[in-house]
Amino acid sequence: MAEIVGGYATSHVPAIGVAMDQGKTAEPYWQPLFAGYEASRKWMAELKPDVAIVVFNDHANAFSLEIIPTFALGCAAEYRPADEGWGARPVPLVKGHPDLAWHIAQSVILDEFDLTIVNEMEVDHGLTVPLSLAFGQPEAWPCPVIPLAVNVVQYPPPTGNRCFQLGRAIRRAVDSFEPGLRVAIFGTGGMSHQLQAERAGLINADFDRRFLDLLVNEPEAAAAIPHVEYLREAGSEGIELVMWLVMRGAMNARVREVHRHYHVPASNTAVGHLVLEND
Amino acid sequence: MAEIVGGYATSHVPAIGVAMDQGKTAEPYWQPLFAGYEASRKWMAELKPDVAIVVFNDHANAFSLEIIPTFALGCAAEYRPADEGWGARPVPLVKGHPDLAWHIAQSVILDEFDLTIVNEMEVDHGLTVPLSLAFGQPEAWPCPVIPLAVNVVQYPPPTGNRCFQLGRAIRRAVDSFEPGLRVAIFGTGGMSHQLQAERAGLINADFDRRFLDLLVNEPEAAAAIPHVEYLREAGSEGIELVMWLVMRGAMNARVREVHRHYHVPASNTAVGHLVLEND
Amino acid sequence: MTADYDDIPGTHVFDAARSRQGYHLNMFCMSLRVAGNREAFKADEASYLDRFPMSGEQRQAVLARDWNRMLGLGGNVYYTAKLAATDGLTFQELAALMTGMALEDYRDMMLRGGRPIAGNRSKSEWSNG
Amino acid sequence: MTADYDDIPGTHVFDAARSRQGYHLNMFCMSLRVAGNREAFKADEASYLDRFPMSGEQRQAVLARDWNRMLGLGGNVYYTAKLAATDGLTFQELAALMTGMALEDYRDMMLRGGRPIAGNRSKSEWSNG
Ligand SMILES: [Fe+3]
Ligand SMILES: [Fe+3]
Repeated sequence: MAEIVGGYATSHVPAIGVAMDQGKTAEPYWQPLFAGYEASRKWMAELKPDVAIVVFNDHANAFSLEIIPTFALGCAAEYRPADEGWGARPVPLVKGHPDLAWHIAQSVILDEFDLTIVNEMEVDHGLTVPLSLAFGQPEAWPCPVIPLAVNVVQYPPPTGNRCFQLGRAIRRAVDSFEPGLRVAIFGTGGMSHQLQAERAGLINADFDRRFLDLLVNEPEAAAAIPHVEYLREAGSEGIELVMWLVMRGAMNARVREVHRHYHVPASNTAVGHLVLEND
Repeated sequence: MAEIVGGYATSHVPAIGVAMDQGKTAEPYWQPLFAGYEASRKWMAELKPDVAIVVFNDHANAFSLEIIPTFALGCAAEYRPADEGWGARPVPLVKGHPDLAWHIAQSVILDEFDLTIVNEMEVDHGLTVPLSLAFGQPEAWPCPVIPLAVNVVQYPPPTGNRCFQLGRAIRRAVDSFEPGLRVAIFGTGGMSHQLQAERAGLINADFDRRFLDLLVNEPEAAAAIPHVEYLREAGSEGIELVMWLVMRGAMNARVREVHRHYHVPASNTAVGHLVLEND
Repeated sequence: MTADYDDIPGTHVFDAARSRQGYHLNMFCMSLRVAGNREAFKADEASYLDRFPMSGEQRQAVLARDWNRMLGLGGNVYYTAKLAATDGLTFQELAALMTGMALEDYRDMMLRGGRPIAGNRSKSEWSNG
Repeated sequence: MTADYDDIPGTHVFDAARSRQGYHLNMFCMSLRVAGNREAFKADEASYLDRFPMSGEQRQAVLARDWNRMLGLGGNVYYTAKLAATDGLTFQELAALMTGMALEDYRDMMLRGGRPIAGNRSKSEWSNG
């Protein structure tokens, strides 16, 4: 069987990508944020996964209101970074892993998850910022990527529990794939933030810290958080945190917390970061 | 609450649409087929539903291999008949019912079905042939339509059980909609047929008759039929029958069989037809 | 219809009603992902907007860059951000504009830990404040 | 990898492997949904096919209208039917061609109830037949 060798959760704030692309990571505003990613970048360099499954959301780039998939799994050979209105990020092309992606697609559909299979997709900051944080600024990404895009823009997103259960189904799929492949899984987005209207700028560090604790040690309790609690307590865009539950579902019931980082702010957002290993 | 007032299942063979469009329904080849739809057209005219939910599959027209949704629910105001290569059918524009469609979308997603919401979609013979059979050839369709497109082209389609459970979730959604709306639900596709390769022309009347009996009286048993049994016994395209299970799931556990018709052949296909009322 | 999230102040949850209302407004914004379209829009905003059957109010809100009004008329911030990008605004500048704060004050608030949750959970807290 | 459906004779289940192999072949066929593309293809098949990075074998199968070979190379019949439509074939004519039967014989078989399931369930039945 293939193996899930690590779980990596991080916010995917676009300004983090801009800071890296423009060489500003040592500036006083950014230094404390990036300092919290040094240990995990080393961890990832030692882990050397063969493939990364990246759970993220598209922010009106690959998908518009014409078609809104709840869960879209990328089965393509490659994905171009998207122009989100400011021009595309100067990061490498993202290579896919069609063998494992199609295996997961077939497995989770027969496991009664109603996946959308995607063979043409541009990937936005939701996917590329976590790659930059995890792998730095290489000429080419060190491993292929399987993108899993979750709708969190059009209400309602999938429930936290559904995301957690999809993670468990992905785990079963990986476990049944041919031996030898070492797989990392990323949950991205959050933590508390609101980008819109008069309440923009909301941050709730107490909610975020409790979420980090629950995610590690009581994932079923984290999965039971209703949408309205995310919206009210973590801001209208904080609901992205449901995507961390897909990652958590793919890990063992018990995990080791290898690394944690929490920093406010990055632009409008509270940045959280967790590295997990199976216990 | 809104109410499901009837279930209507039928094959959606494109040649049936051509025969109607070209005025050939009285020809000896076609007459016995269309004779079996007279009683149900009268039933439908008396039923006068306010809206029809039509479960169908797209045949590489609205969707290609670029994006393959397992379940795509149309929430748009209208849908144009598709040009499938022979030119578009000369049938009326299909009007949608965004109020109920969005209500269903929200309800079933929170009910943990991973729907794709679609706001731009052309509809092919899979949807328009059943409308022609049920409503004849009016200037305008007598009621708005909510299309639910199920992937049955790319293996694997959703399991029969998943389709049945989605039907039950749609029922809960309709039951929780504002009062007074009378809803018909269509399951389409099948029955046994194979359109491809050396085994094309396969028909299995015994399988089809058993499926009709099970669907009416033992729907859980029908929902348990595995994909390989459809493929082997009903032909590679006979797997479309899983879509009838969505319709059946939206009806009561016990139903009355109001009408049944079975005829071989329509072009390459065994034609089956059922009309059900809640008991 | 009321929803459990209606009580959250200063927030437009992008639900079915808003998505339907804002469809063409958002699809206009989406078109600005293409560099050529951004140029065409900047060259002649009014005639570019003619391509999209949005309401007069929506059109007015776009031309006036009334960011909160766009959200009130069914806009979603990930879409309207593409209009902001076309104008050369960063996401933080856009956020500050929507709060009515000066950019420097908004930035300072974020550096001090952001807008606190206390007092910002429900509309009743805002009407008293 | 083997699958439970591999034993079904005269049948290509359109699974992941076939979908990946046939991607550009099928996307070529898909392009024929547009009337203008059908015209362009008919005017110059070879140069139209240059737009799609399919394999030489796939290209040859298209030019030769070798319908079963297209399926064997990852084509799906709902896609290849659009090429048949461009040629003016009905779906029944296409089906007959794939069985190797004369159209009249195929049509007669269908009128007599179709190809029977007995003897057509597994490859072993065909190799003995
Ligand atoms: Fe995000
Ligand atoms: Fe069909």
